[in-house]
Order: sequence, then structure tokens, then C-alpha cells
Amino acid sequence: MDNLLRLWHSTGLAQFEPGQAFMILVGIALLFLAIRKGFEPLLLVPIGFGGIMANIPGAGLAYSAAENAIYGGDPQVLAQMATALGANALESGKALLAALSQAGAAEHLTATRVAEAAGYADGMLHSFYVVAIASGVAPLVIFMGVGAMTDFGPLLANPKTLFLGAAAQFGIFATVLGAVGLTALGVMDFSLADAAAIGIIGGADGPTAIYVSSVLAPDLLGPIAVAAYSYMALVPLIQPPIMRALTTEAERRIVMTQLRVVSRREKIVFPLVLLILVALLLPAAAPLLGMFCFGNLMKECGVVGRLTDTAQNALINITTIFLGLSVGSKLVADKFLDINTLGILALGIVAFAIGTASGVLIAKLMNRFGSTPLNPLIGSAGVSAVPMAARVSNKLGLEADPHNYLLMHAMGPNVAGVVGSAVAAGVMISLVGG
Amino acid sequence: MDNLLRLWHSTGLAQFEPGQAFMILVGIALLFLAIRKGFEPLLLVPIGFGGIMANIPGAGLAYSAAENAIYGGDPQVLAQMATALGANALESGKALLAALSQAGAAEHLTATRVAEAAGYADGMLHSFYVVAIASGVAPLVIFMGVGAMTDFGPLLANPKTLFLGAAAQFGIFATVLGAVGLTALGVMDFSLADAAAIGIIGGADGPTAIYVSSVLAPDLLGPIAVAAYSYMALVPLIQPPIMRALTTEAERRIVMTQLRVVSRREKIVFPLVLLILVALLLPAAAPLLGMFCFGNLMKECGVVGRLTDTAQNALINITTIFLGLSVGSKLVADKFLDINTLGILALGIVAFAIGTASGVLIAKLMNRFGSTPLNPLIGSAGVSAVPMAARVSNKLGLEADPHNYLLMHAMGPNVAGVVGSAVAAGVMISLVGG
Amino acid sequence: MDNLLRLWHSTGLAQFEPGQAFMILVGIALLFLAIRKGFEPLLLVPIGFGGIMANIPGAGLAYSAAENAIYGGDPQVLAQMATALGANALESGKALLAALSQAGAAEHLTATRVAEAAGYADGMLHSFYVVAIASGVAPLVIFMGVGAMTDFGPLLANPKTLFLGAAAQFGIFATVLGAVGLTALGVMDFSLADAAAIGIIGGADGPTAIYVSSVLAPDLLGPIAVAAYSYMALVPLIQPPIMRALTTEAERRIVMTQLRVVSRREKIVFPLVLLILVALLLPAAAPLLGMFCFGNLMKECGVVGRLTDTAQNALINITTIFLGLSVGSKLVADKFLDINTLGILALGIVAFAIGTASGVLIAKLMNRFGSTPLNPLIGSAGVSAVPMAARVSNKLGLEADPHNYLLMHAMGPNVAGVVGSAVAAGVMISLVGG
Amino acid sequence: MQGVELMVFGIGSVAVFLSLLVVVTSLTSRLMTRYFPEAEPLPVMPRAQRPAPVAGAEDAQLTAVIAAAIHRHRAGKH
Amino acid sequence: MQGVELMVFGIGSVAVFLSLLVVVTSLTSRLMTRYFPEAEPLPVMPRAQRPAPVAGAEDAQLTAVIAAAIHRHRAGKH
Amino acid sequence: MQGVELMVFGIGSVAVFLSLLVVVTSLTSRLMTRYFPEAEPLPVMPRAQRPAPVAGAEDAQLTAVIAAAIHRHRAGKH
Ligand code: NA
Ligand code: NA
Ligand code: NA
Repeated sequence: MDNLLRLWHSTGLAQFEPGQAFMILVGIALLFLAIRKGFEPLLLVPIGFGGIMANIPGAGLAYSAAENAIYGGDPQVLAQMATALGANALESGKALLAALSQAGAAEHLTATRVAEAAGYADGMLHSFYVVAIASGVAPLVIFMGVGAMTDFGPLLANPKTLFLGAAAQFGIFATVLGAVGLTALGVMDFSLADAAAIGIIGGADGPTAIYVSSVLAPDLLGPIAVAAYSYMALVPLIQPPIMRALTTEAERRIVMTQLRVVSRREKIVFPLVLLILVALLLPAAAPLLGMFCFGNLMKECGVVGRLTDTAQNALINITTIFLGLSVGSKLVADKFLDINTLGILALGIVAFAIGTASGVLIAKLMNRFGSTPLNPLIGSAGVSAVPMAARVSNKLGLEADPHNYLLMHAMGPNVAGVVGSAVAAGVMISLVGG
Repeated sequence: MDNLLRLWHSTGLAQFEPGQAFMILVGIALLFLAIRKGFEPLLLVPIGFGGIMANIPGAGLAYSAAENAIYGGDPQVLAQMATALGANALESGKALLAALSQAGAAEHLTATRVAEAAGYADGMLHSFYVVAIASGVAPLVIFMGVGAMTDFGPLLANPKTLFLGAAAQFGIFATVLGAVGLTALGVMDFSLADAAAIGIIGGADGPTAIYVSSVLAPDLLGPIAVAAYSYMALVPLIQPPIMRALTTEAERRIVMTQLRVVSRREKIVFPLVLLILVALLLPAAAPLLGMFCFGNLMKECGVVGRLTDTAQNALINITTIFLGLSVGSKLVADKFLDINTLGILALGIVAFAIGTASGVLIAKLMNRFGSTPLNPLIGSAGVSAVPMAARVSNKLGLEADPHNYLLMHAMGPNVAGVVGSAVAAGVMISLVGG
Repeated sequence: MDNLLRLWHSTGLAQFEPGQAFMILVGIALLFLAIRKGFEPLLLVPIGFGGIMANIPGAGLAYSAAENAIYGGDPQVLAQMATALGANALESGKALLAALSQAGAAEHLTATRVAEAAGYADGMLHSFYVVAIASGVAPLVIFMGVGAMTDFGPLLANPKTLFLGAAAQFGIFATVLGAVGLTALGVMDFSLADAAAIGIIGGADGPTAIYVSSVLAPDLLGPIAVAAYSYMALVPLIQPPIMRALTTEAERRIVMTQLRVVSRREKIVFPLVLLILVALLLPAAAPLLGMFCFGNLMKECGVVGRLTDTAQNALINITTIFLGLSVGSKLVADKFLDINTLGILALGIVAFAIGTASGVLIAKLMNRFGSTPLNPLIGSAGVSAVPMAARVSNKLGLEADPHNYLLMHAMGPNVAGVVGSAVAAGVMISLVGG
Repeated sequence: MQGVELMVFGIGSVAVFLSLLVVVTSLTSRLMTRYFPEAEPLPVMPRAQRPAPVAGAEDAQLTAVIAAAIHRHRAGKH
Repeated sequence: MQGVELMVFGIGSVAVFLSLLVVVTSLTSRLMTRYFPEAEPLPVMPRAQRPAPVAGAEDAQLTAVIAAAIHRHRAGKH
Repeated sequence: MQGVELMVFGIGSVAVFLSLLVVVTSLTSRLMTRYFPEAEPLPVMPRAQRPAPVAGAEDAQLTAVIAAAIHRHRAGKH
């Protein structure tokens, strides 16, 4: 009988909490969107599945050994943990969790040793998170792979499209202001670092968003990553109304001059030029843009095909699997279900919309005052979300004039948007994180 | 002269012990079986080679820094290690090794620092073991890859074959009883956790066996893994006599009705259904079955082909190499050569035989009382050992009737056996490990 | 205004030092050689790029958290670091760095915790270095991949070519003597361990050189790796004059007898024979030669094609990327720009030249006293640098006689050179490192 | 907990779990075939997920390899 | 530093950086097309970089696969 | 241990080791060719080791690619 009870208490049914059930439904919803609707499946399938696993009651897959010990609830262990954390031995689990999250490195280590001695271990997803994201390595490796897949040809043929990549980052900074404002109004409660991390959602670049929030606001990483990838998938729905509202039919019909051929050498030199500019001006962006430029140089130099191939395939795929599961670990109910999550989701879409609008408006300005015609529709591609945003520009161009192919023209601002949001990330980290 | 002596003492010849020579022969025998006889070569080649490397005298590849320091035998270092471990400074190396293996986390760390300060380092294979197995990650990644290669179609077409996958796990639990019994009789000396880990050999599933023994009985991991993979390779020898003995010629000729076509959607939903059942009932099986279901969902959902391909190839292959070498590190003479190893090998084959018999007998029962005909030969496939066991069922079916192809029918219980032993593993961990 | 200043101070321009600018130029020069001249691009592209990233001022990518804290220069943090290191609180940054590099494990850990508490983190390249090289794992994995690509057929057909592989290692030991001599003369300042690591450059084998210097002289790893790969690339320039000077036209025309066919089984048994000889005689070479033999056995046994393929492709490529970037981290100005670097570069080329000459001379000797004709040109291939050195032998043979193809004959000494320098590495580590 | 108990509870749990799985799976299959027959095609992974920039190069290389192989094949060497 | 300042300095820095990149990139492109036109061919990665020992085996296997595929193709199954 | 000694013992050890390897290898080769001539074929890795469930899909895809390539090839574009 005793054993039956023990078995029953070890089941999930006996330990389920409503939040966990809700988050498992959220995970299933993400999988549905990814599989049926094709929303960024490469990331949302692992994130969604990781989110479900993180919320399995009693398994503690998303918790560290110390957290698992506190959730375990054995009074003796709790007392020892409290001593290790310098807290009152009679405090509740919740208070201990708070003490743990604010403990210094030394106390944290002591508490972890107590937990391990009592037989508790890091959950699987927590281990993945520590190795892949807390170390910063997974987003950087993915950025290297993205670099190895990026063709800067269209951008080099028309460098002015970099301005569009800059303009679209306005969404990032406007959102920071929004987050700070909401906090000032008492609606939400975000620190400046939180606000900066949330703003990066507007960069429409998954690895950049994850990297910045792992540095500035690890607690918000779950909602930020989910928002970034979801809105990137929603680009074909979010952008067109804004683009149509801000442009006239005549503007959408503007035919752009064909791009010149860019030589191999220019493509080889570009990542080095970009890296050196980063070295001179923005060291805080060096990890992200350095790895990006490294991937791109490997691709363009043509002498390390083996490495390029691996960076584009096996390495980025392996990293994507563990990055996705690690992000999923942040969808654990007691960290994700928070009023701030709603705020992040709302601010994220505002950031996207402002970025799209800024890109289009600056493109209009450049068309008015520039010497060569520039179709404002390609401005929206500056938010990045490669290559979806460029395809949206192309589609709206074809709607206005069935012979007006904008795809290659939009690829310039599109990859400029990747560079732009990595630059914005560096600025954020150097202004806020220092 | 002094230098010549130093050189001589550093050679393996001067340090060889009989146990090491014997274990090198065991390693060569494993390689022979793998290469010439085709015994599970993907695992037994790395395990055999790792076993040879682990037993190179003086190299200490399978030992931690602290163990290497003790084997080094420098009296000053030994004294320091003894102090660090709270042992008597005059104790022998053997006593110090025992003290080390029972030391708490803090003492272990101090001893390791002493060893490192004296210039000793972790052996290569020991490092692989820590990263791949002690962390639990390698068996889980392999399970993800196995999931990404598994087709649940035959099981979904005939869900009742899950009962056969359950029946074959009886070998696991019967063997636990055997191990406990042998200990009670004083023949062997196994704890309950040891017994549980040994029983899992009967699950005929390599990564599950390694995972469970890394959690419950790390000291026995070497023999358990070797037994599991060897017996899996021996399935075509072990199973047929048992199957023939328990079935009549008429039963072996039973023709089964053709399997219905299973839709894509059913295949997508199945891993989620299984995961949620695990979440509700058996959280302790969540890491193993979670990763398995994740791999299977990636395969079936059809929208993350890049990731599936990597999970099936580069990632599982890399992990297999290091998993095999890590298991090999447990073949080091002074840990492997033990009377318990013989016990494990004997119990393992008993577990296999009982599992096979239970599968066949339950299949006979289901045939007798079920509405549709069921050939008892497919019951033995419930032990897993995918796809070898299913092929054995097919072969015996063809022997009885040259037109009776059982392969697809046997794939149902075969993959059910994988799920079944992962469930059994979860039950073990939650009952014994808690 | 204050913010503008802060932004300015965070730029690289405000922090640039001449050494960093110079090293960035060195990195660009390495990239130029790799991309335009085809100098070992698989390694020199990552090394060169890593070198540039390591010298980005203010980014601290190549430094540990503790080093970054000291370079950060906050007086309060510096005082805390000084206390942690047991140094005088008023000491300069330079003195603290010296104290840090000589601190014991415990003080180092305390200093690291102080730095982390102050918000400093390990630089990206430093993290790569710790995981890939300090652990010893990356060179070993690359050696496994090289083993999986090596065909010992030509060597087995003519085992005497192993003598040539031995002869060419004379360069290694002669260079050690040179380094010790230069130190005795007061020109340079190398310890015996440093000298041993420098000598290995003469082995013309990148992973071996990196492995040995990670064990014996981590501070010199940058210049040693750069020298090793650069000179390997320069083999077609360095070797021919030496080969021509030491051989007569008649010798260069010697036609060698065709190689016998080597059976599959001999190829399978060879890595095991080599491993057992290592086990008996030279345990210190066990990691390097063990992994090499393992890779070769996987290739030759023919039953683990999946694993061989991964070892030859995805795994070695991933490892090469991170190994290269990690080596690049050692090109950081304040560690690389040192008079010793010039000494290493000079000694390295001497080692190469002596190795080449020894190989040719011993080949002449073997030709004089042996029963079968032996073209002395294949002696130079004994330095390894596979397959470049063998191609050089072939080219000079064809120059002397347009029908004298030496390529297959030179592959014997060439792979013997790989084994030879791994043996030499083991000897060094066991004589010096013990 | 001793051996016999472990065996009883162990095999019992496995049997209960897998029986439940049989029930749930059968139910799901029946529900799916009735209410969600496979009408709408699932979105298949677009080729664009493979790295677009190199696709051209790969195709060209593959075609060249294949052309060469066909040539050798026709030449009757195999 | 508060929100407005962060926005002003942030978007300003991004604009300055990318403007500089426009200038430098345009200059580099002009310099390269004038002084280093693409005359000498760049060294292309030699096939030998792929593991030489297995190349033969792979080719043979590929040819076999292709031959089989062609056969099936001709047999009109597809 | 000083430089000269390190050189003498070093090159000596390398020479001894590789000489022994020459002897042992020659012996092994002779023994193998005499007593274990390559009669029985070694087990070659079965294709089944590659993930079986996807093989069909891959084949189909490969065939499609090849068919397309052949088509392009015949169309004379290359
Ligand atoms: Na962007
Ligand atoms: Na099983
Ligand atoms: Na060499």
C-alpha cells in the first residue's frame, strides 16, 4: 500500500498544476503553428517540444539541481539549503527560490553542493540551456552559419540599402522607450536592461534576440525568443498593410535599375571591412558580427569548402536542435506565466510594425532625394527576417506591376537588416550592460 | 644511465599487470566479434578499442586526475591526497582509492586540486566519460536519433502489439529478482540499484541500459553495456530455440491480416500522445521518452528535414563514437575484472531469455483469446533489439511457411519493446533511485 | 555629453594600441596567404580570423573573465582582485596579470569569482580555447579524423620506409638542442619544456604540434601553431633546394620496384599492432596514436562506415573550425608580440630543414646498403606534411626522369612521418613533462 | 523496497502504462480518421530551407558529376 | 541612462555606424574595381581537400547509384 | 635533463620504436599472408545500417534529382 502511494505520488497526475497544463497547451499550439502553418518550424518545433517537456510535473527537466531540491520539498534538505543560502531555515520554498536567484556565486555553489549531496541533479533541459545559451555559444554558432549562407552581392551592388537596414532598427529603440514608459506608468515592471532586450525583438533576428537577452535579461529569454520567432513567421501578415498604407500605387510601381555584377574579391573583402569597422567603433558587437563575418568569409573565400559546408549544415543543425530545446526550457510555467510576458508580446509586435514603417518611410525619403529610383517597398525588408521580408517586398511589387521583380533589390536591405540589428545589439550591450 | 632507467620505467612493459593484458585481449576479442562476426559493430568497435586504450599501463587514460595521482605513487603527493581525503597519511594506494570513491563532493574537489597541482590530469577516456555519460547526455541524444529513425506505422496499425512490448519487459524484472536472490544467497553482492541496472540488460536496448546504469550503478556500467550490446548481437542465436520450444508448427504458420495504412497525421500525433501520457504518469521516464518522441516528431512532421537528417546522421554518429569510447573506459582492468562481472553476464542472458519467452507466451495468449489471428513468433520481437528481433521472427515464420512474411507485423512489437524498456527504465529509476 | 564620452570610450579607436593594430595586420596577412596563396587554408583561415578577433581593442575576446577584469581597470575591482591573488592592492594591472598567471588553482578560482561578480565574463575565443585545446580534445579528434583518412597500404608494402619517418624526426631533437643553446647563450629565454614544444614544429604535423605545446608550453601555442602550419604550407618552397643539394642527378633517377598489393586484413591489423606497441613501450604517446589508430581501424574494418564518414567529415570539420579560432586567440598582441616569437619562427624553419635533410641522407644510406633500389627523394617525405611532401618528392622525381612516378613510394615515408612525430611527441612528453 | 515488490510493482506499472497507451492510441486513431481525415495536404518543407545561396553551385556541381557518371556508364566501364 | 537618451544614442550610433559602412564599402569597391580587377583567377579548392583515400570508393558508389537510378528511370517507373 | 641528453634519448627512442615497428609489421604481414590469406570475404557494411525508414524517400528524391539533371543535361544546357 505504501508502495502504491509512493508510485502515485511520483506520477505527474498527482503533482499537476494548472500553469503547467496551460503551458503544455501553449507548447502544443506552437507545434501546431510550426507544423501546420509553417511558422519558422526549424526553431518552433524544438522550442514547442522543449516547452512541453519543461512543464512535465515532477520531472524538473528545466530546473537546476538546487531548484529541484527546493521543489522536492524534503524538510531536512530545505533546512540545509536555507543555511547554505544564508536564509531563515523556516522559510517557504518560494522564498528559498527567490533567495537562490539572488544568491552570490559562492552561496549558489554551496547550495548546489547540498542539493547534489541529497541526490538531486540538473534537469536535462537546464543542462542544455547552460551549455548552449548561458555560455553564449549557440546563438554565435548559428550566426556563423547564417553568415556562411548569406550573399552580400545585392548589398555590395547598392550599398545605400544599408541606410534602410539602419532605418528599420528604429523599431528597436522606440520599443525600448515604450517599455520604459510602461514601467514609468506602473503598467509593467521592466528594468532598462529588460527594455533593451525586449526592443531587440524588433530586429527580427532570432539569434541576435537570444544573444542579447541571454546577456541583459536571461529571465525574459523565453517570451523574447518565442515572440521573435513568431513575429518573424508572421512577417507576411504584419508587413503588407503597413507597406500599403505608407506608399502610393505609383511608388509601388517604381522600377529599379538592374544591379551591377559584384566581383568575388569585393565579396571576400567585405566581411573583413565590416569586421575592422566593428573593431574600431563597436567592440561590444564583436562576438556577433565577428562570427557572422567569419562564416561569410569562409563561404566567399572558396578555399575552405569543407568548413563552409559543415557550418551551413551539420553544425548549424546540431546547434539549432539544442538552442530550440534550451529556449523551450524557459517556457516553464512558473517563469513564463507572468504579466510581463503579455507586455513583451505586445511590445514585440509594436517594434516590428515601427521597424517596418521606418524602413518604408526612409526608402521614400531616399527615393525623393536620391539620384536613382528606389521602390519604397524594399524599405520594409530592412527589418531582416531573411528571406521572408524580401519576398514580401517582391510580392507587393508584383501586385502593383506584374513585371516588377524586386526580390534581388530587397535582398540588399534584408541582409543590411541583419547587420543593422547586430550593430544595434552591440550598442545596447555597450550602453546598458557595461 | 639514470635517464635510461627513467625511460624504462615509463614504458608499459615495466608497468604491465596481468589484468591489463587480459583486458586488452578482451578488447581485441570484442573487435574480432564486431568486425568478423558483425556483432553490433557501430558500438562494439568503439567499445573494444576504448577498452584496449583504457588498459594501456602507465597511460591512465581511463582515470581521473585524482586516481592518476594515487596510481602515480609519489609519497609526497600520496600524503597530501590522504590529508585532502581525511584519510591516514600512511594508507596504501588501494585504501586511498577506496577513500576517494567514497569521498563527499567537497573532499573529492580538494583531492582533485591536489592532484592537478602535482601535474596530474584527467585521462582522455575519463574526460569523454564525464562529458558523454556521467552528464547523461549521450544516451539521450542517441535515443533522439533512434526516434528520428523509427517508424511507428506498424504499431499504430495494430496497437495491441504494445502488449507484447510490455510482456517482454518481464525479463527485466525477473532478473532484478534474480540479482537480489543471488545477493541474498551470498553468491554475488549487488545492491537493489545494481540489480535494477542489471535487469535493464533484458530490455535489449543499448542507450536505455547505459542511461539507467549511469544513474543507478555507474560502477557496473562497463559490463552492463558490453552485455547489452553483445546479447543484442546474439539475438539470432539466443531467440530461435526458445521460440521453437514454446510454439507449435501450426502456430508458427498462422498468417496475419494485412496492416492498414496509417495516415501521416496519426504518426505526427502519436509521439505527442506518448509524451503526454509520460507527463501524466511517469515523469521519471521523461528524459528518455521525451528525447525519443522529439526525434520521432521531427521525422514525422516533415517540416524540419534538415534537423531530422542531422539527428539521424552527423549527431548520432558523433555521439556514438564518444559513447563507445566512454563505455570502453569502464573496461579498465581493476574495475571490470570482478566476480560481479560474471554475475552480470550470466544474469543478462537470463533476462534476455525470459523476455523472449514472456513475449511469445503472451502472444500465444492473445492469439487464443483475441478476435484476429496473431502469430506467436512476433512476440519475441517485443524485447526490442530493433530490427534484429523482428528479422528473427520473420525468418522463423518463413521456415514454417515460405509465404508467411512476418516482418512488418513484428515491427510493431519491436518498436513497442523500445517504448516498453524506456517505460521500465522510468519505473526503475522512480522506484529505486528516488 | 557624458553619454557621448561613454560611447567614445567604449569604441575601439579610443583604446587601440599599436600592438593590436600590428597583430590585426598579421591576421590579414595570414588570410591573404591562405586565400590567395593556398597556404593550408583549412587551418589558416580560422587562425587568421581568430587572430583578428582576438585583437579587437576593448572586446577582450581572447581573455578570461579575470584578465578582462584587470584590463577593465576599475580601481575597486582591481583592489579586490589583488586581495584575491594575495598581491599588494596598489599594484599595477601588469603586475596583477603576472600574479594571475602564477596563481595557484585556488587563488585563480577566487579571482575569477571576483571578476564574475563584477560583471566580467570569459571572452568568446577564450571559451573556445578552454573547451577545444586546454582540454586536449580538439587535436585528438582531428588526429582521429586524419587516421580515418590515412591509407597505410604503401607503408605496409614497404615497411622499411618507417626508417625514413624516424630519420626526419631528427629535426625535432636538433631544434630542441638549438633552443636550449640559444637560451644558454642568453639570446632567447626558453625552458626545456618550451624547447621541446618548439622542436615539434619540425614534425610538420599541426595537431601533434598543438597537442604537445598545449601540454608543455601553452604560452607559446600561438607562434608554434602558426609556424607549424605556415611551414607545412611552404614545403614546396623549403624542401626542393635541400633535396637537390643532397642528391645527385643519377640518384634522383632511381626507379623503385612496384609496391605489392596489401590485403585488407593487414590493413585492419596494422593499427592494432601499432597500438599494442605503443601500449608496451610508449604510454605517453597513447592519446595521440590511440586516436589515430582508432580512426584508421574504423576506416579499414569496413563495418562502421557511418562513423568513418562522420570522423572524416562533420566531426573533423567542426573541430577544425573551433581549433583554428582557439589558436587564433593565442595571437593576442600582448602574448604573441615577444622576442621569443621570432626565435620560434626561426627555430621552426631550421627544424624543417634538418628534418628534410636527415630524411634524404638516411634514404641515401639505405639505398647504398639495402638490397632493393630506393630513390633518396622519398626521404624528404618523412617529415609528414601529408600529402604535400610526397607530392614534392614526386615532382622532383619527374623532373629528373619524366617516367619516374614516386608518389606512391613517397606515401610510405609520408605516413610514417605522422607516426614518427607522434612517437617523438610521446617521447618528449614522457622525458620533459613527467 | 525489496526484490519481489520491485518486480510486482515494476511489471505492473509497465503493463498499466502500455495498456493505457493502447487505449489512448486506438481512441486517437479512431477520432483522427473520423474527424480529421487527411484532406488538406501538409506543408512540405520548401527547398528554400536548404541554404539558398549555394543551391545553384550545388546543382551545377551535381549535374557535372552526373554527366560524367553517365558518360562513364555509357562508355561501358561498369 | 534613461529611455529617451538610450533611444537617441542608440539609433544615432546605428545610423553613424552603417553610414560609415556605406562610405567605406563604396570606397573599397571603387578601389578594388580600379586597382585589382579580377584578372588572376583565385585558387579554387582542389578536390584533393576531400579525403583522398575514400574518393575512389565514393565515386564508384555514386556511379553505381546513378546507374541504378537511370535504369529505373528508363524502365519508366517514374 | 639537459639538451644533449634529451636529443640523444629522444632520437634514440624514436629510432628504437620505429625499428621495432618495422620488425613487428614485417612479421605480421608475413604471418598473415601465410596463415590467413584473404579467402573468406569480410562482412561488408550492409546498406541497412543507414536509417532504413528514410531510405525510400531519399532514393525517390535522388532519382527525381537525377532525372531532372539528365533532362537538363540532354537539353544541352551544359
Ligand atoms: Na534586423
Ligand atoms: Na526493450
Ligand atoms: Na612528422
